[in-house]
Amino acid sequence: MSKATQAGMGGGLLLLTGCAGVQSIAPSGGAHTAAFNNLFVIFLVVCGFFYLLVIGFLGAAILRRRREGDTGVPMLFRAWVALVSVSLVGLAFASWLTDRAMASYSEQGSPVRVRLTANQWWWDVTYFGASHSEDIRTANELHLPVGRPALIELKSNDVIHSFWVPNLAGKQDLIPGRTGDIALLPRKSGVFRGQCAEFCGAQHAHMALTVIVEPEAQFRAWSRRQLATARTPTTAQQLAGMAYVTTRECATCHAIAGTSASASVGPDLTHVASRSTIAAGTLPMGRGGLYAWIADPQGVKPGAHMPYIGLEARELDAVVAYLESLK
Amino acid sequence: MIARDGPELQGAELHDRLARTWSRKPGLIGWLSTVDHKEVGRRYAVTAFIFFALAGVLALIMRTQLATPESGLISADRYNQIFTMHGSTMMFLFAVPVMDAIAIYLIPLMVGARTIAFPRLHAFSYYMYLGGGLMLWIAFALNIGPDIGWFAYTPLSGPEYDPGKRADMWAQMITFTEVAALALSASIIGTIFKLRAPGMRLDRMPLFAWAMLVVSFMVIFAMPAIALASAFLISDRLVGTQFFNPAEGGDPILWQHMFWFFGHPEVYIIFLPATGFVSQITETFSGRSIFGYPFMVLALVATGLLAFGLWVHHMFATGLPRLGYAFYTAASMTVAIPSGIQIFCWIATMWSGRPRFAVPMLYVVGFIITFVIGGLSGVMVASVPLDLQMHDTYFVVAHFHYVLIGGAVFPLLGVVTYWFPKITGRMMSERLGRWGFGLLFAAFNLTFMPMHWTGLMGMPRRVYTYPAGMGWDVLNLVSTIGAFGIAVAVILFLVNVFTSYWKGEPAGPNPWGGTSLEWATTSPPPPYNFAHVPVVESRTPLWDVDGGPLPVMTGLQVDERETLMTTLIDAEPDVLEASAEPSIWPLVAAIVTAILFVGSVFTPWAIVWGSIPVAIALIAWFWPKKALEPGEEPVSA
Amino acid sequence: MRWRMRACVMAALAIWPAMQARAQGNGTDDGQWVMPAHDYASTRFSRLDQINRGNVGQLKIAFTFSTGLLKGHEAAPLVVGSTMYIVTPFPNYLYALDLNRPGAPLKWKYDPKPAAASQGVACCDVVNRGAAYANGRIFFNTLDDYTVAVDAETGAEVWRTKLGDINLGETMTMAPLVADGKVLVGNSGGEMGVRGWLTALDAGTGKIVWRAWSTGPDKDVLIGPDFKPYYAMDRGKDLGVKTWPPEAWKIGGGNVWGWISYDPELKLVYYGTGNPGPWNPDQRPGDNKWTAGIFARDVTTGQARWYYQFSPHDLFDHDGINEQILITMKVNGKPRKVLLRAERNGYFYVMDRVTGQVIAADPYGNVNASLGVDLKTGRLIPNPDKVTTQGKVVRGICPASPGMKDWNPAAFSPRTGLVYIPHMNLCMDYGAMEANYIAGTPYVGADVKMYAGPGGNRGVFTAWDPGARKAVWEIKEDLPLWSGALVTAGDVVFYGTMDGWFKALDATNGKLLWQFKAGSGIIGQPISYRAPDGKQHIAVLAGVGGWAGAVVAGGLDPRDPTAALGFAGATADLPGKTTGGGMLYDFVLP
Amino acid sequence: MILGLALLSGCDREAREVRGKPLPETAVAAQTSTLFPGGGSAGPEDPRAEMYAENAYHISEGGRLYRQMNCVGCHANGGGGMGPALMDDQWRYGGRMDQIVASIDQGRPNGMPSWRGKLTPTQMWQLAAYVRTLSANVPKDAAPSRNDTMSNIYPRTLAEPEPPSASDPAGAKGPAR
Amino acid sequence: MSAPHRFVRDVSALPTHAFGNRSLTWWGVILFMLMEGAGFALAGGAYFILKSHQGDWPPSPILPPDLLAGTLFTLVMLASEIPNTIVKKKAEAEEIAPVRLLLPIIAAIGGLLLVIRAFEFGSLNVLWTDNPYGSIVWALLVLHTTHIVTDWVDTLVLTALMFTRHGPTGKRFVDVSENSLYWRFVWLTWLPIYLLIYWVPRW
Repeated sequence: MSKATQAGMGGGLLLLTGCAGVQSIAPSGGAHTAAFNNLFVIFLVVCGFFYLLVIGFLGAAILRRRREGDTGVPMLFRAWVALVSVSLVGLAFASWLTDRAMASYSEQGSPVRVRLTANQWWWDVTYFGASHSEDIRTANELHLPVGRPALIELKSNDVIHSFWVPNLAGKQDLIPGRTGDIALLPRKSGVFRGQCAEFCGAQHAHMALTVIVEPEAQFRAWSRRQLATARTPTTAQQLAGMAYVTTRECATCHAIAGTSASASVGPDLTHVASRSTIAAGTLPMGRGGLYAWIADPQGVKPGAHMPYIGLEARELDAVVAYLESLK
Repeated sequence: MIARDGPELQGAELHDRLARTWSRKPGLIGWLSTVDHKEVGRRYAVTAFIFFALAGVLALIMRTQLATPESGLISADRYNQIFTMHGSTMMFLFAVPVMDAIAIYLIPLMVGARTIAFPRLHAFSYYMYLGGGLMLWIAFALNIGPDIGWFAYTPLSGPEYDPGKRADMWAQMITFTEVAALALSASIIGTIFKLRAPGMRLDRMPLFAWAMLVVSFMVIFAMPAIALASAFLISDRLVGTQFFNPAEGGDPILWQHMFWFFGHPEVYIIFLPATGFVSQITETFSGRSIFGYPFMVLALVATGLLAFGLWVHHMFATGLPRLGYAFYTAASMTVAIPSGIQIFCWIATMWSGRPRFAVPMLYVVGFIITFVIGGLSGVMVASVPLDLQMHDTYFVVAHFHYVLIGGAVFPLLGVVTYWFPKITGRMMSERLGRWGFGLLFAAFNLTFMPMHWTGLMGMPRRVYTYPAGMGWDVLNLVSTIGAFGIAVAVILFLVNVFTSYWKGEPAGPNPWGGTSLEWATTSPPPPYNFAHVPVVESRTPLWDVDGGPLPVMTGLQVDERETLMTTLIDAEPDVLEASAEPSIWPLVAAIVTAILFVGSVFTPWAIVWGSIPVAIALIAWFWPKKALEPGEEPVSA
Repeated sequence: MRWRMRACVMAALAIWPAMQARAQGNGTDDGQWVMPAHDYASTRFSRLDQINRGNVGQLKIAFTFSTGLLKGHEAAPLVVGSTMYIVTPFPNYLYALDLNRPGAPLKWKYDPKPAAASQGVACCDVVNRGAAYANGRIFFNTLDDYTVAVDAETGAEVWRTKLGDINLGETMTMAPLVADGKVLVGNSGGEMGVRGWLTALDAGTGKIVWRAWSTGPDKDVLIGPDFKPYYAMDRGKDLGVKTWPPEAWKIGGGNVWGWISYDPELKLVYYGTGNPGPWNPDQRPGDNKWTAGIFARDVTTGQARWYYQFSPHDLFDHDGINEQILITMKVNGKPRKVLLRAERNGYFYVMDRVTGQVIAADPYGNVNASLGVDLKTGRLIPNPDKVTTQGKVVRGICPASPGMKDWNPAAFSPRTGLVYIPHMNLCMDYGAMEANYIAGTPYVGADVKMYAGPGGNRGVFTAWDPGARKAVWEIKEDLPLWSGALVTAGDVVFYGTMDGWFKALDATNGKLLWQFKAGSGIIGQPISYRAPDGKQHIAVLAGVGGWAGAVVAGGLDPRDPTAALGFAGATADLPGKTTGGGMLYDFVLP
Repeated sequence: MILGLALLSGCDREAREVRGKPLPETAVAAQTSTLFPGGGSAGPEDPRAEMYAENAYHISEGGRLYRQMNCVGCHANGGGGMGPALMDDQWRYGGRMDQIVASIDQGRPNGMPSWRGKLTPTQMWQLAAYVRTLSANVPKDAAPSRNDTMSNIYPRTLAEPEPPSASDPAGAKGPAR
Repeated sequence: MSAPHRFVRDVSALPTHAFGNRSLTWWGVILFMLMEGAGFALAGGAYFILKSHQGDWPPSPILPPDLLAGTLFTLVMLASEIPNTIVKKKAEAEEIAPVRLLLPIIAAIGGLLLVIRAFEFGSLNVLWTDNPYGSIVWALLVLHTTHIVTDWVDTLVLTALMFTRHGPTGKRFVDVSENSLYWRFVWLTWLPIYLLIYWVPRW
């Protein structure tokens, strides 16, 4: 497939998708989607051709005036069967070649290793460092360097989920009791969005994953920041917030590195404010989002495991102020 | 002296005596006791269409919720129940039963039989089906509707993640419909194999009968898979078995294997009868026998066989070995070949015939235009790399609605229009029918065509809402508008059905000039179907006689329910067997079985104690009531 | 079979006189029992020989004493001069009995009044493993994290030092060791995400002299320039941090709740560290230093000298806290200072206690959890079929979580050269799941079901020949063995069973010579002493409990096999065989 | 009709009130003693109890919390450990829903921690509802048959235990290896 | 009324019952056997899928089922084919006396088999709640037991019927013949299940 067709294809789909496209098969952000797009075009052309043939034949049959019985039709029939069979063999072969090519992408360059554990309804993310003491734990957000493959280990803590970042690659299920894997090879910087693609219960719709593909240097800087323990609060309000978060209900589920909160039921909050969304893509990160989420999680995401706590206004202010400072 | 039909006994007297023999008893009990396949078939069809309408209303609710992003119309919990109910109802309570309904009504007529094989069994089947559907919908009304998807993947549907009885209601509905479908497939196979009119060799059978034969065998091999799987699921949930507990070494993927071993053939169980409809309509309205009959039969059989080799293509994202994937890709694509053959043969029939474009034929054209799109997008999702992107997105939603609505509902509506005069004795309105078709065709494409793009643009299935600004808003709104268009079209169709039922133009025995045997009897047919057993000499019996006298056989008893059984391949007259009388016991058996099934959702002891009344009912069902029944002539030992 | 076994015994007997046991510390046996292990070398060998194979059958009760408590009595009584001291499980009473008077009446009772809430964070019954005596004082730990010094004569409290916090799940159950003027104590709480430590207190004042953590940076662990582990796997900077995920070492266990031995010549203390927390191994990838291993430390400064990890990245809760018996024995013809350890992971280790080299590591029971110990690298070879992981039940792991042998100490007789090991034959199913750290609550993350191993007997009493590296004889016991062992110069071995039988065996061949049925199951440590009247006595505390007996002591419901962290499954029949009730039994020849 | 009746009985069981119940979430003041000098009784149960007690969703949430909040670490799957057994019929501080909630909320002196300020009242009620299923105090159809964890029953067959060597000194034998 | 007729043949002389594939009952039985056979085959497939997830089969410490009851059951079941074959032959020869003699015997054997089956459940050494091994083994055995029970009840009813005036009639002889056919299916399906339950765990 020539570069031109590829560009045309991408452009075409881009047109269709309009301005959006952070969670779409186009624009392609990685090697897998590029290969996918090529294959998709092949299928589209072949299938389109056959569709035109059928419709043409049907139209001719309807509009035909003179009827002369079966003459010539048996010949046509044999040709049709042969054409269909040959095309299918061709398509199957193209599909197989693409699949093989995709499987080889993980071997290009030194990979980033990540473990993604799905929970109802959020993503637990662990980056494996040189040693385990350099592992990074975060949630609902993947940072990936451009041009390096990412080998992602997939696990589930409860039901079956499916990992899908359409701009980067196809799906892979996360199945309890099994460890799956998927390789990504991002080729372009950008912010993409992924979403759980296997029905996983009440809040299946609110289980998104932000993927930030960035240059190597930025990725390293991000990794360094993530490895640090949480910022110490500076204002009295933040201190009060920290006191609440690390000793009260919050600490029974969440961890903040550098404090006594070390629970692992909920997302790690050490650098929560550095992430772009709250509650797996349900709300944008920010003061408003934090207020909305903490004040009434069941209103925002009914059925989520984050409970309604009933903080007093003063406590809520303090907790939000503290969490906002966890960049 | 035993009275038999023949030259001495024909005409009105024969009609009266046969009608007396074959009619059901009067009154409510008689109504409930009927074993007439036409009555049961009608009830089956009406019930199925009611479920179709209900599930359609659910679809409208879903589309309304999805019309705008972050809509708060219905809660996540309710939405999940609704999409599960929509899928389960459409698949289990509408698509399969409605095809069966039409089959049990028409297959005995098409093969020239007086009745269906195992008449009490098929009455039982209807009551089981009704019970299952009622249970599911009553549960839904009581907020115990299943919320696990029509596929009910474990462990989401298991005891830990789906509290209460919601999943059990789904799984037990499966048991009901599975019993119903299996019973019907036995009746249909029995009818096709043993009750064909003399001379109707297998290679002279109408293609719809062939389709139902293949489908019935598919049911026999596919349904046990889902029955077993749902039994495993219920026992996991009720008595703590460990089939699907990954921690103990159970396997959630086992569920998927068993489900799709049934689920993929299920698609063809719905689609193949529709191809039978298309063949019947195309033949009649093209005025020539179907082109490539042997290839059509081979295509049906091949599809039936291949359907069992494809289930893994629903599971590409689970991470099974890659080599296996290549095999399933190839197998999935292979199934396009028989479909291609069928499409070709239908168009070739039109090509070389003289097609009349009455409403049924319009639906056939609509079927070809839309189904081929669904088939070709099916070829796309058979490819592993493509499927991994498209799987569980709206692209797939678009794909299978093109296959199921384009490929099955269009032919179904066409065939209802086609056989409506046979069933009611009145024609449907051609004008309303054309409007209905046009609107349905447009609205259908308006609804589902955009979903191809919503899917490619990354919208997953089964989400109760989606964020704004993803580029999905407009497309979703268009789909919703289209969905209401479909609703209007369906309403139009129903209006047509009702007005025509009361006021339609009376139809003769053969208003369309069809050639198969159902057109040889009156419209609607008498309880005994045929006064004399017709004899068949070619694939097109009615066209052969061209309005002249139909060759028939004589000598069946008129005061007993006697049927002629013929040999398997050549349909040579062989045995005269008695057919069962009407009986209330199939209903009683169905009620006690339903109590057993519903009870076993709550306690395993229901199976033990419930089996006693079931046994009693079954014994009563089979116990001879008369002093001596037909076929019980003493044997001199 | 039989004659071959006898031949082995003969051979062992012929060779072993060459081997010397050094009962360090107390030098000659003065008939007292001043520390639970009898001596710094932890031999639990009494040189008294009045009671011997010939007359042990005539043992009679001398006196009894009820502690009034229903929990597990794991402690060894102490005998100093003419007084016997008994420390009980929570509420940790210290009783002094006057041996001069007939019936040994109560002299005084000391009640440390520990916080009742501490019972809620003691993982496996509220036990106490004993007190230690030095310089006129009795030292012991309370469940709520105090180390107490009591005047041995009057029962007056001399000092008490708070060392931990029950709100973090910390408790103290081990018996202190007094060496070099310091009281060495450690904490418990490996099931609560407690970071382990060993602390040296000044015996005179109770002030903390040094504290060596079991995880964390080198300065916390007291690792300095003197630290020279024998194996490469234990070398490196800040391994106590680097072999853990970030922050996990802070809640990583490695508690020191078992036994400490002391070599006065080398001035080294030896002790093991407990399991890493949580049990679910997936939450702590890495080797998890310095848990489940053994430290040798300079007693004066606390600086580590060497370390060896028995179970790197422990998968089964195989704590490394068992006792180490210090002897000198010939290895390849040369006498070497060694330590013997019947380790929880199922291997009997013979280690050079100067360098930390593993000389031998042989399974002394049915082991399939690992495939052996690589003597080159020192590393335990894991069995890939039995690697526990989150979300999966791994079945048939032998030995089970309590190990081949738990805390209950073995005894060594220099006369026979055999180590007498009371241990278990349990296997388990292990289902790891995510553990959630909430301070002061359990941090386990595993469902466990234990059951009898091959053969169906849950307990075994093995006489192990460390030189020949094999068992000489063994006794199968129906119930798991949870009591300590005692061996005397009369060549009699004593131990108790959980259904209350106190048994005396011939040390050379395991023949049962005498037994006595106590009122409750025995999980204590028998001792032998010379009473003021010159007669040799044997004493033991009965009172079932502990982890193994929790099903009785805690009134648990044995219908749930995962109760008591899975031990209830293996001892479900125990409530039908014994009841709780602490009672001291003291035996003497008539 | 029978169908309908069977199902109707299940309405309360099936409701999924994700926010808990709209009653004010005040502290529970259940009495836990059964001794009332001169007679008396523990008074009516807190009205919230019935909203949680036999509701499948709350029981299920309680089951999740029972593991996640480490109740399972002390009380095992009902058999107990550091804490008392919950599957037996013995309740030290009362087995009524509100009494269980009070125990969770206030803690108990012999080691039960107080969860006030650590768990929300709704969570405590859900936990209490689950705890009552352990002792089979709840109709079976509301409680899950099992969790997706290790099966909580005995391995059915073990090697037949040999008679204890107490009566069989000859049980001593040489090394098996 | 429909089109006029042309009478081509009279069938009044045809028999009113027939055996084998000429009978509709035979087809009914065959179709049910196909359905149930498919169910058994799928259960067998599930057995092997579950087996592939366990290291040991049965998973330790569970012991394989005790052989006695199952093997006895198998032997009795195989032996029952002797009267079964005879009764099928006699029914097809339409002799009432031997049928009346043998059917009670076959029914008694069925009852005996159910008694043995009860012991089989006890000898499995595992409960359905233990693990997937226990679940699938129980499922197979329960599944097969339902077939024994239904065929046994069927045989009882048929036996009773044979002693009424409905007995010595053609239709009833067909029923007896098909009942025998179904019994063959029941024991034929048992043989692979017997292997799965009792012998595969011993490999």
